[in-house]
Amino acid sequence: MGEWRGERRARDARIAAGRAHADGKVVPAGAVVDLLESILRPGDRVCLEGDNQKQADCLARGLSACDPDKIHDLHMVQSGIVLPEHLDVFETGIAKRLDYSYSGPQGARIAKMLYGGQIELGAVHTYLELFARYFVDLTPNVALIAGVSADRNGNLYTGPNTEDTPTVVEATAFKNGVVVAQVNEIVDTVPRVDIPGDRVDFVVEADTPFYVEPLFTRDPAAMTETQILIAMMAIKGIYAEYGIRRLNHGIGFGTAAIELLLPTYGEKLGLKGKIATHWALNPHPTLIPAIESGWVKQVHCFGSEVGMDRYIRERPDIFFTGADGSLRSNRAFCQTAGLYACDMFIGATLQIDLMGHSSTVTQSRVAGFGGAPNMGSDPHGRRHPSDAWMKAGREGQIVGDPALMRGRKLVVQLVETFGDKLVPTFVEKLDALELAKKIGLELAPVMIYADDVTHIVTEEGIANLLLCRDADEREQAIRGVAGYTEVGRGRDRTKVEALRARGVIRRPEDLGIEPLDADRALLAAKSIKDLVHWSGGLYEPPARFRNW
Amino acid sequence: MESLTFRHTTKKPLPGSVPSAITGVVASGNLEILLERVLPPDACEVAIETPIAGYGDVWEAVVADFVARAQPGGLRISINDGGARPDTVSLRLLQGARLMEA
Amino acid sequence: MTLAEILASLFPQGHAVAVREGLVTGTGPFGDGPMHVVGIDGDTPLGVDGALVLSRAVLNAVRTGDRAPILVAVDSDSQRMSRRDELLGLNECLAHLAKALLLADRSGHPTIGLIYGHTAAGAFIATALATRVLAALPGANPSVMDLPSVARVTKLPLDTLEEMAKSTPVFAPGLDNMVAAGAVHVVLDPDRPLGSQIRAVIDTIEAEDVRDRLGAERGGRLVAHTVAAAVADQARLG
Amino acid sequence: MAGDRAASIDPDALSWYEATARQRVLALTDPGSFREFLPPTERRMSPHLPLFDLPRAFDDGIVVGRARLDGEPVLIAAQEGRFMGGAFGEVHGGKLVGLLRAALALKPKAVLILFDTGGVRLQEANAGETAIAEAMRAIVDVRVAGIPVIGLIGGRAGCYGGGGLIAGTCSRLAVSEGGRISVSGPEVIETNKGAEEFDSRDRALVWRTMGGKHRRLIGGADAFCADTVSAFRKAARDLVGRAPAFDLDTLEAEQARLEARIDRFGDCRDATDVWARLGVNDPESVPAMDTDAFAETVARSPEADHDAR
Repeated sequence: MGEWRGERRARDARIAAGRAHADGKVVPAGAVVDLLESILRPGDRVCLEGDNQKQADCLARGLSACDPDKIHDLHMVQSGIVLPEHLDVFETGIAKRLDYSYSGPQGARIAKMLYGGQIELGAVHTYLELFARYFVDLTPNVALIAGVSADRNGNLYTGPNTEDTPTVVEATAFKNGVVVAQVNEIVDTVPRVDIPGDRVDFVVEADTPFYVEPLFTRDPAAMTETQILIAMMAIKGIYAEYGIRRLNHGIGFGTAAIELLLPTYGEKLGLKGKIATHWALNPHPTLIPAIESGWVKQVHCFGSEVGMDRYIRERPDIFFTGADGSLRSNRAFCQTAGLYACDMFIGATLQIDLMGHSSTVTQSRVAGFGGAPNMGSDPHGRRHPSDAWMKAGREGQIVGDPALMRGRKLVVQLVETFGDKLVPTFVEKLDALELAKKIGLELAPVMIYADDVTHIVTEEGIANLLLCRDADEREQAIRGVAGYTEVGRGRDRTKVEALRARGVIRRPEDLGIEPLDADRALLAAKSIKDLVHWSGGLYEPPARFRNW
Repeated sequence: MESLTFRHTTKKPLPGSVPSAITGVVASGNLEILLERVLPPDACEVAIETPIAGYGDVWEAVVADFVARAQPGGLRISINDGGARPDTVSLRLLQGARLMEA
Repeated sequence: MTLAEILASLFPQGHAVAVREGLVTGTGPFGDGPMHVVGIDGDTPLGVDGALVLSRAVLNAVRTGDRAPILVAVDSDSQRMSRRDELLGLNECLAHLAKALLLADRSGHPTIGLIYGHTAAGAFIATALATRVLAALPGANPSVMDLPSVARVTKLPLDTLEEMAKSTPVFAPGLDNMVAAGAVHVVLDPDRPLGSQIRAVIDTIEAEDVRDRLGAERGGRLVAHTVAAAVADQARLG
Repeated sequence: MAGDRAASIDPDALSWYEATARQRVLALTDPGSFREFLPPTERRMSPHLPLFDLPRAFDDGIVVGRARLDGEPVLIAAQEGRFMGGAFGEVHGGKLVGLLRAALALKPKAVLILFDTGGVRLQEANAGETAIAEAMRAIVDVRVAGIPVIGLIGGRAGCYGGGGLIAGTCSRLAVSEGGRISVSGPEVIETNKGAEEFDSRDRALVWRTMGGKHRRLIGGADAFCADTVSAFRKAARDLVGRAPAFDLDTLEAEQARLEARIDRFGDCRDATDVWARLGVNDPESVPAMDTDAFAETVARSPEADHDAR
C-alpha cells in the first residue's frame, strides 16, 4: 500500500497545468479550450452542468471545441442533455459514455444517437438518484458549472438559479476533482456566497450570460376547455377529497390550469387555506394569482424561472431567499422535499399502459424524466403522518393489522386521452419497452411504475387505482377513463359501470361538475399579460411570451 | 378529406325551438358544428368532413355516445373538422345541443 | 417591353417621364392633352418613401384639375420587407397611394395600370390594382407569392403545386391567371402602337368595378361575383 | 342563428382577442339586432380548399350582416382569425365586397369591419388579392357617399398583408394592445431578410413595431381600446361620429402627415426611438402601461389625433 494521495497529486497536476491559462483563478473566455484541454484527461468522468433550466453553455461550447485527439472517451455524468453541444461531443468522440436524467429538447436526436450506437448509455436517472451516484460511483473528475458572478478568489454567486451547483461541487471538490465555473461577470464582492471560493479552482468570464430555459412558463392563452375540465375534476375530486396541502406540480398545461383555478373555482368551493398551501415547486408564473390571493404559505424551488426574479424578491414570506434578497433554489433539497414532505405529486406523461406504468419515452424521443420518477414515487422511508397520506393508505390497504398500516403518497397522472396529432395517451404496451429491447437496455426507461400511481385523471373522469382490488379491476378502471382511445373503447362496459358505482371511477357528473361549465372564463389569468397585472408589474416575462 | 355520415333514431326530439346554431371554429385541433332542426323529431343525422382519414370508428363512437346522451331528435348536424380530438368533439356537440335547446 | 420602349411607343414625340431610384414620374403628350405617368421600374420593391413619392405625383395631377389620364406603369418587386418600413406605417403609405389613385379616378382622371414586368403582393395592390382598368404586356409576371414560397407556407411539395397550378388558376402566379381572375382586364399587343390601344381601353372604361364579373366570365374566379351579388341581394331584402 | 353563447356573455368581460368573430359581432351590436347575410346554413364554402385537402368553414371565415349600434343601422363584417388565419379567399373576399357594395344602396349609419387577418389566403391567392383591391375601391365609394367605414383591430391574427391596406383605406381605426397592423408579417420579413433584420420570435419587438400602442401613438389608428368588446363598442360609436371626408383635402393632409412622419422618424431603428421623439418621457415603459396611463401618453402625442386619413 502506501499510495493514499494519488488522486490528490493528479488533481494538483491538473490545476497546475490549468494555471498556465489563468490569472490566478480567472480565465478569459477566449482561453476556455486551452484550459479544458489542460485539465481534462481521456476517460475522465465529467459533469457539465445543465439541467432543464440553466446551462453552463460557454463551457459546453468550449468542451465541444476541444481536440478529440487530446480529449476523448469522456464519461459524461450530468443532469441534462439540452444543448446541441451536449451531443456534439459524442459525435466527435470527445465523449463516449453517458449517465443523465433529462433531455427535453434533444430527445429526438439522443434517440437517433442511441440507435446509432454513438452513445454508450449507462442509465436514465431521476435527478436525486444521479446526484446520489455522484457520491458513490459516478464522482466527477472535473465539474464545469455556471454562476452569475464570482470574485477573484472564486467565491461564487449562482443567482436565483442555484439548482444543481452545490451538489455537483460537493461531490467534485471534496473528492479530488477540479471545479471550473463560468460566470457572467467577475466582481469585487459577490452579492452572496453560494459556493465558497476554496471549492472553485477556475473562474471563466463567459462571453454571454448563461442560458436559462423558461421551461415552467405556461401561457394561459393556450389553455383549452378540456384542460380546464380536467383541472376542475382534480381540484374537487382529489385536492378537496384528500385535503392536499403539501404538494408538487409537474410541468404541463393541466397542472398550470389547476394553479389558475385555485383563486376562482377553488375559492367558490371554499377550499382556501384547506388545500395547496405548501409547495415544492419551481416559481411557476401561473401560481402568481394563487399567491396574490393568499392561497400559498410557502414555496421551495428546484430552480428559478425566467422573469420571476423581481417578483420573488418582493415576496420573501413565500419563497426561500438569501440575505441579498434573491431566490435560493436547490434541486437536491427540493427533490428531497418533494419525496418526503409532500403528500401529492401530480404531473403528466405521454404514455400510460393498462396497468398504469407510464413513460415520456417514445420510439422517436428519449426525453428523460428529470424529477418525475422521484417526485412520483411513494417513499417507503417516510415516518410522519398526515391526513392525506393516511387516507390514501387506508384506501390502498385491505389486509394486515390496521395498527401497522402506513400511509401512501398520492401520485396522480393528469392526462388528456389524446395528445398532439391525435396520438393516444393510453396504450397496450409502452414504447419504452420496445426502445429498451432495440438498444439493449437492461432496464426499460419507465418514468413512473404502476405501483406508485394512485390516480389517473382524464377529461372522462378520475380512476382511483387505490381502490382496485385486482389486476382486472385496475385495467378496467384505466380503460374506463381512457376515452375514445383504442384502450378506452376496449373497455368492458358492465365492469366499468360497476367500478363507477363503487366510486373507483368518477365521472364529472359524479363530482357535480357540468363539462359545459369548463370555460376559459374560470381562469384567474387568461394571458401572460394578466399574470403581469396580478404580480403588480413585478413579473417580467421573456420576449417570446409577450404580445404587447 | 374524408366524409362520414351517421344516422340515428332517437327516443325523443331535442327540446327547444331554435332553428339553427353554430359553435366552434375550424382551426387546428378544433372544429365547427352547425345544427339545424330540419329532420323528423326522432331522427338525427351527423355529417362530418375531416382532413384526418382513418378515424371513422372513433367518430362513430363519439356520435353514438352523444346521441344516446343528448337525444338530439330532429337535428341535422354538420361538422367541419380541423383535426379535433374526440373529447373536443364531444364537448362541442354538447355545446351545440345546449344552444338549440335555448 | 422595357419602360423606355413603352414610353417611346406611347409618346412618339417625346416625353418628360423620369425614373429615379426605380420610381417613375412625369408626363407625356397624349391626344389633345397630357398623360400623367407614375410607376415603378426595375423590379424595385415599394417602401414608405417610394409610395409617398408616387402618391405626391398623383395628388399633384389631381390638384391640376386637368382630368388627364394617369398611367401607372409597373415592374416592381413586392412591398419592401423591412423593419423600418413597418415601423413607419407601410400599410398607411401603400393605402394612401391606392387612395390617391382611387381619388384621381373619381375626380375624372381615367386611371390605367400597365404591368410590363413583375409585381407582387402589397406593391401590386397599391399601384396597378388601384387603377380603374388594368392592362398588361405579354411577359408580365404579376403574382401574390412565388410558388417556392407558397410551397413553404402550405407545406406542399413544389412539384405538386406546379402540377396543381396547371389546372387551378386561382392560386398560381402569372399573367394568364391574373387575367382569368379578372384582375387584369386586357393584354396589349406589343407590336402595335400602345397609344391607340390605351385610348381604346380608356374609351371602354365602365363605371362599375367589373373585375369579379370578368373573373366569372373567364373562369378564373367563378364564385366571387355570385357571392358578392348574393350578399347585396340579401342586404336589400333585409 | 344562435352562436357560441355570446348572448349570455357580458361585453364588459368578453375579451376581444379571445372571442370568435361571431361572438364579437353579437356582443358588439345591439342585442338581437344582428341579421346575417349568407349565414352558415347556406354553406357558401370555399370551392378551392378541398384541392389542398384542407377543411372548409361554413362561412368561409367571415361573418357579414346588418345590425344596430345604439339603435342606428350599421353593416358589419367580422373575420375569423382562427380559420386559415382569417385570410382572404374567394368567398371570404366576395362577402366583404358584396357588403360594401350593399352599403351604397342601404346607406347605413356606418360600415364596421372587424379585421382579423393574415392577408391573402395563398391557396386562392389571385382571388384574395383581387378581392382586396375590390374592397378598397368599394370602401372609397362608400366613404365618398358619406358613410363612415370603421375598422376594429384586436384579434389573434392581427391585420396583415392586404388587410393592412384595407385598414389604411378606412375612415377610422380602433385598435387594442393585442392588435397588430402591418403589411409584411414578422415571419415574412425574417424569412426574406434574415433574423438580423427582424427576429420574429422576439414578440416584444413584434408588438413594439406593429402593435396597437405604436400605431395609436403615431396616428396609425384613431382610438385605443382595452381588450373588451364593450371598449370596442364605445370606440366604434365615437369614431362613427367623427369620420373624415374622402376628398383631395383629406388626402393632401394625409400626404403631409405621412411625409412629416418619415422626415421626423425615418432614421429611427426602434419604436422606442420614435416614442422618445414624440416626447414620451420613459419610452421603455410604454408596453407595460395600462389603458388609462397610455391614454394620458396618447393625449400628449402630437401625431396621434388627426383627420388626415
